[in-house]
Amino acid sequence: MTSTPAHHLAEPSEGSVPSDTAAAPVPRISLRGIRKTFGSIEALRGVDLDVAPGECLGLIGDNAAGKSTLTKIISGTYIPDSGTISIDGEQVRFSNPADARARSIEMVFQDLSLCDHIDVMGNLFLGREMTNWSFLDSARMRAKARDMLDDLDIRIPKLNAKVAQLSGGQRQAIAIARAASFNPRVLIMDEPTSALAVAEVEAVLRLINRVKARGVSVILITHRLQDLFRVCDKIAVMYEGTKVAEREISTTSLEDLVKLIVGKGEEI
Amino acid sequence: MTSTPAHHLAEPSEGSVPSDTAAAPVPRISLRGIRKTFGSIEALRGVDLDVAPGECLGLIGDNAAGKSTLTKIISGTYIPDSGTISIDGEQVRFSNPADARARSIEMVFQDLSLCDHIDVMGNLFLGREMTNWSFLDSARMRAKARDMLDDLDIRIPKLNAKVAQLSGGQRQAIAIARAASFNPRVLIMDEPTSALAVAEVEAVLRLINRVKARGVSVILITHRLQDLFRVCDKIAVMYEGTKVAEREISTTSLEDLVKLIVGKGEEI
Amino acid sequence: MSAAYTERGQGSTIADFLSEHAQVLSIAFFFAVCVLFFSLATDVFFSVGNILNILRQAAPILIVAVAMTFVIITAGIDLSVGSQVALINASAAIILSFGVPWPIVVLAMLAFGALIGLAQGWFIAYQGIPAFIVTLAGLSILRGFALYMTQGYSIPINDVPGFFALGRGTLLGFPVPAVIALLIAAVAAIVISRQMYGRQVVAVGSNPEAARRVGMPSKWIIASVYMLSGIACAVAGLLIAARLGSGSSNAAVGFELQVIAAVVLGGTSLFGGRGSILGTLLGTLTIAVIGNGLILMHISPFFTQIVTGAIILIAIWLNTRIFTANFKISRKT
Amino acid sequence: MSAAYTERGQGSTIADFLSEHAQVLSIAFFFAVCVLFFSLATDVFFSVGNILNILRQAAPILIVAVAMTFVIITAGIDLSVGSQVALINASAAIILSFGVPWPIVVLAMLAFGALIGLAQGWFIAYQGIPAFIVTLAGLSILRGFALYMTQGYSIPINDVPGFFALGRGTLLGFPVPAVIALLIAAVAAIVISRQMYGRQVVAVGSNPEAARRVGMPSKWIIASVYMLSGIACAVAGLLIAARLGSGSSNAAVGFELQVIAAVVLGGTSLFGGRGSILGTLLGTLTIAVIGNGLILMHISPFFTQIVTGAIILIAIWLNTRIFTANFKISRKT
Amino acid sequence: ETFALVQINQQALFFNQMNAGATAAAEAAGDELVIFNANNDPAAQNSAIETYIQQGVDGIIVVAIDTNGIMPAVQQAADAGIPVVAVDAVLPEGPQAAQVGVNNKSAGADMGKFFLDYLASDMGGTAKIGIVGALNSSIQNIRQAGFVETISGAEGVSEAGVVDGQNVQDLALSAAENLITANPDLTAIYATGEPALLGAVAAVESQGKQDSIEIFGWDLTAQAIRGIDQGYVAAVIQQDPAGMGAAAVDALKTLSGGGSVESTIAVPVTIVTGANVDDFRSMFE
Ligand SMILES: Nc1ncnc2c1ncn2[C@@H]1O[C@H](COP(=O)(O)OP(=O)(O)OP(=O)(O)O)[C@@H](O)[C@H]1O
Ligand SMILES: Nc1ncnc2c1ncn2[C@@H]1O[C@H](COP(=O)(O)OP(=O)(O)OP(=O)(O)O)[C@@H](O)[C@H]1O
Ligand SMILES: [Mg+2]
Ligand SMILES: [Mg+2]
Repeated sequence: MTSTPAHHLAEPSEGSVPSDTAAAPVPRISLRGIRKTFGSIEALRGVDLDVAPGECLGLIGDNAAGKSTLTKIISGTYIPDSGTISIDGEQVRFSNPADARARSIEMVFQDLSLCDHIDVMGNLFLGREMTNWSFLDSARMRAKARDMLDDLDIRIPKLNAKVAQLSGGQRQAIAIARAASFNPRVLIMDEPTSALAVAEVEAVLRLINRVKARGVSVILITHRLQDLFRVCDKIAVMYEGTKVAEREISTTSLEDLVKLIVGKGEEI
Repeated sequence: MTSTPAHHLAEPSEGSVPSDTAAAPVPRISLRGIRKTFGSIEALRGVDLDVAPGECLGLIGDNAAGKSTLTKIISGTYIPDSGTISIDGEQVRFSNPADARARSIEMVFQDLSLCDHIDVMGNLFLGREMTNWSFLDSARMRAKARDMLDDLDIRIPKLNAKVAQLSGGQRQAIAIARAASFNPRVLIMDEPTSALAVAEVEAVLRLINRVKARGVSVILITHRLQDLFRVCDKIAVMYEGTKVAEREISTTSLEDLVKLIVGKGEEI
Repeated sequence: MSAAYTERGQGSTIADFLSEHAQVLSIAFFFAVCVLFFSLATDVFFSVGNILNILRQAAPILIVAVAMTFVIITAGIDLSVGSQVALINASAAIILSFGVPWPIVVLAMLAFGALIGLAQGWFIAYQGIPAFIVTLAGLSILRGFALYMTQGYSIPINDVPGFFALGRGTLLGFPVPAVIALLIAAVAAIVISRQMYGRQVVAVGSNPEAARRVGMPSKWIIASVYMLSGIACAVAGLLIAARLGSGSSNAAVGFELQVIAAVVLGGTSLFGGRGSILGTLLGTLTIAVIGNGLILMHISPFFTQIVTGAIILIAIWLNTRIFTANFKISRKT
Repeated sequence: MSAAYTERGQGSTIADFLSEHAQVLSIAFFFAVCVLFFSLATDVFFSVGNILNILRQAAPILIVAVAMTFVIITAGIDLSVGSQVALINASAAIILSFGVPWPIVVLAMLAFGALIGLAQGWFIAYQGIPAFIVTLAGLSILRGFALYMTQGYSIPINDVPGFFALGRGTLLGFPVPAVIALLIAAVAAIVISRQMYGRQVVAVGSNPEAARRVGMPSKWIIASVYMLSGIACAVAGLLIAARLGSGSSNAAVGFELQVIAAVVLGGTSLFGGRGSILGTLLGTLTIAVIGNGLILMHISPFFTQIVTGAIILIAIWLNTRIFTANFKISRKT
Repeated sequence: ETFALVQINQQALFFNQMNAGATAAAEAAGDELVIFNANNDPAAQNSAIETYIQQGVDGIIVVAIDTNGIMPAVQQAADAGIPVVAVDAVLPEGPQAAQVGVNNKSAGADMGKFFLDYLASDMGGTAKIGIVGALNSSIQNIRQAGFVETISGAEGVSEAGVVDGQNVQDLALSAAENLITANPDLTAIYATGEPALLGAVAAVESQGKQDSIEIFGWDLTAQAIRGIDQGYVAAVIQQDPAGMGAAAVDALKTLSGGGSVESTIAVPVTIVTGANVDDFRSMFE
């Protein structure tokens, strides 16, 4: 696995699957040779990945395969030990999440990353506060917050409740609304629907299709494989810190994916 | 909703569904009129519930319906404002989780409740440490810990890793292993499979069927409705703090359940 | 169906209010009880002169406690405040004794305080050394400098009426230090609850990693609260110098515990994320009122420490019990 | 397929070890540097007499710091240790002066210390009042009692050689206080890492709600660490009384900060869940060695505070940098 | 030769002047004087003495915090053949070679007598007096006791009680202010030490009570001199700390030369009033 310079790379159609649908010349996000070690654990052992604008990539794999670690690197939360990240063909270095956010990369974290002592509205606008002469503009934020939550079909009666007191699904919905609402160009969602009830899951899938249509690149990590077929264009499978397969959604099936995940995929 | 004394109650077949399969005379767990209010939020507005020995009850409902609150009351984590709990026909009062644990009620919490500063093995045996003259018996615990994890098909290479560093699925597996391994009589699982990959979910479902066969009563909260049909005998649906329906698994379908959850169930 | 699909009612919001503000309410109640008790027990207590006295005496603690509230909300601590006050106090007196005009000295000291705070903040935020260690070292180093500069002398400040007015003057009948302190507290209360910066401070204290992930400049925010603390110490040091008419390395010994006590009594959590300036104000005044009231009541000085500690402990204890009982009652409704 | 299904290799566990024990390693390194420096700078430092001296002098701090490690691991704090030591110190002297046999006095004082600690623990664990407030009140109340009992004078202890041996005697050439302290530290290290009780303490500090949910007696565990702290203070108070041959309300002034500093320097986190007795031992000895070394080097007393603080700050800072660099290197392998 | 001085703290001028006097005396004799500051911690004083014994200094001067508690260390020094001279705080019977200093009890009593005389001559025979003390300092407690024993019961004197300044000047200031507010008819204050006196002076100024309150106290400072000039500080006991330090060094020098010294070396105090303040002014310029 070599770290090719990322400038003006055509969609690299590695693997046996021809990448006919995504013919965009410059991927929105392009990773090459990403490695990350925590102490004695090699969380990532050289991962390449490309996501085109308006494309939804499903990232799947067994537990502890390294999915969260990989997406955290894209969002600037971790700094890779080696490897390169390119945005729209331009190589970048994120030294912290603010850098990634400056390039409109938003992420829903698996652990949600909410501030328990701040209310629902404050968490929705965390890091994006609307201000008026440096004063928080609560009125404007409140109006927008309602819209953000209604998009997700979630019932949160009080916008001034502290998020610590909310149910698991309500908390997750807040994290999703926060990431999706500020016109991201790349939206990364790490198991965003794990705690959501049926209707809310539908709302999230609708939301993904909506942002895709606007040209946003989406990376979706999920263990609900059936959802992938509703929104994804491409699936990448991870196994023990490496990417072992990449599939166009049209050429694969749920059974194939299951086999790929558990490591019986070499025959496929 | 009245708080009927729970002694020697036959399975209360309220609602329109005849309870023919579970004809056990004394339910393992029987709740009557459970209410719980947090500040201005009525989390539970009078809930009745019965679970027979060896039965698996699926508890479903929209986000914030009160599922977690209800199960936390059964496990002694919250004390209900009113209502009664009976175990094997005997009315009990849990003033803290230790009381519930003394009656072999174990729970997998939605937030997992792990101690981040303690290693995998320590978390597996938290509150159940094996000791030798008050010294922790690491050798014995290590041997057993491996068994516990293998049951769940989860890959956790180092038993002495701190759980803070593990992936979401690994953490969840630890919480499940902990609750399931010490011969519970009632096993409550609050969305136990939300972060697990496909194979691991299968393992958990197998585990549930195994403990059921041993006569353990299981309460399973999940948003993955298809799983319910694999393990449950009975489904209870919650809506805004009340139980709105109870169904035998044999007489219902996935579509019915979805309708019941979102509140279009009154017609069914 | 046995149960209909009904929505939850909108419960009483009083219960929410009570539980959210339990700690501030608790200290407010306790403060009121103290005031009432001392007003009845001694006739001087509620006199205008005495009240103004209390306000003037409490001003330096209040100012630093307000800044400390910010520090503690970020889950930090500043143990060096007493030493900072002493150093500023001594430096101001020395520079004034060279005949430098007092407004310049005031500005210079504010800048000096900011610098000291920023230096400590740099070690804490950018170098990741625990605040406890950095400010404990600061406590020792800064007091040492104050000692060295004064050589143990108390440096008199002579004939700078404008400067003295800072500590002893009145403004519309109010002692100037009290006016300054209340003004600072009011501004801080607005900043913490209504301003962007306040939100950032709370976010960093509540979940530093989440704050970082949403792109907040979390390191700078952490460093900045120590800078605020340094500035507050400078103000307090100047007020003490103006009031005593001298500068000394003996100033503000044990100040850090008094300040932190005021903040914690006011309901700010040492684990970060939760705090209230109003609580800090009440906490400070409560301690000041108890100290003053016990002297007015001619309690033997051998007992004051015992009584002060016991009052605080018992009162907080009763308060928790009363407020917990309240919750139970309101829950049943 | 482009990539095969290979398992991760088993990485080097040295990196894990380093990052897990970074703080203890850091203070150990720093301690070694201090010892080396003072050995070279002064010839007396590394003499047997001086080393034994340091051990004897550090014993009371070490004993209380060990108990404080438990307290801090539960995310608590005990600010009243200095006052507890003073109260025990004064009480012991007074009771001894009545002619009560010293072994009885020792037992009585241990029980008294346990009782004081338990009382504070009760307010903290069972009444839910923040440890900071309870022990701050304790600091004031207990010192007040000591002051009242002694009326500000020091109480001499006369002719109780058995008792004096506790503070001044030697055992196989080792000072008795040092033997006691090291024994306590060793037992504590085993308890915290190998025993049920230690596991419970860590669990309560790491996630109190989780500990409660798995059925641990979390309230009792919290109360018990304050009891341990009370007992440790009793031991320290007795050792100090035996060493000084007197009891005084001035004993152990500022002790709480010294003790907490030793614990925090040793890498125990004030936020609970993480701590090490070995670290505490090294932290205590480091502070003692610096104090002793600076005296031997005849540093002007005006500079000792500055130098002590600066050494600690700079050393911890360099250490963090060195160890962080190490991690980076080992990560790249 | 090397002598060690184990000091209480350095936050009072008194101790620093003592250090200066001792250092000057040692320099004059060609000896080295090392100083240890215990920061009010009695155990630290013992530790320092033990350390100096290890190092084998030629003599130790100690200003004890805990007069009984210091004795084991003094004994150890004596056993090691190192002479010990106590300054200021009076040690109990023991192996120390000499006691240098002021008799605080009798000086307090002298101040009491001065107060009674002043009462008759300048205050019209009646006074209400409050005390700003430092209860954590046994020396100051002795000064307080000597004074109170002399004045209590005297005709025309009513006592307003004691407040505790804890030997910290801003605490003393607050305590003194509260004393004044609590007793609007207060006419005199006795301050038992330097921080207490500074606090009392500042309190009288900030409360504008220069006309109605007279201050009596210990240890001159520039502020106290200004108070004397302005008339509301009636009298201050001025010790000669530099003289004490020098006397202690001289005693050690003699002892280490094989000579012998008096077991009690008295250093006189002066009651400074408006009449003789000019003699002391130069020290505080
Ligand atoms: N901060 C960290 N410190 C140490 N090890 C870590 C850290 N973060 C992740 N790891 C390790 O890296 C590996 C990959 O973790 P990661 O969270 O990326 O898995 P994942 O694919 O997201 O799994 P899941 O589906 O369970 O969420 C795991 O073995 C985990 O223990
Ligand atoms: N400790 C608490 N304090 C205040 N409100 C709470 C608390 N716990 C739960 N609630 C409220 O009670 C309601 C029910 O919460 P609960 O966690 O039981 O929902 P749930 O059915 O488990 O939802 P989910 O599927 O999202 O996990 C929510 O509105 C929540 O805000
Ligand atoms: Mg993950
Ligand atoms: Mg839930």
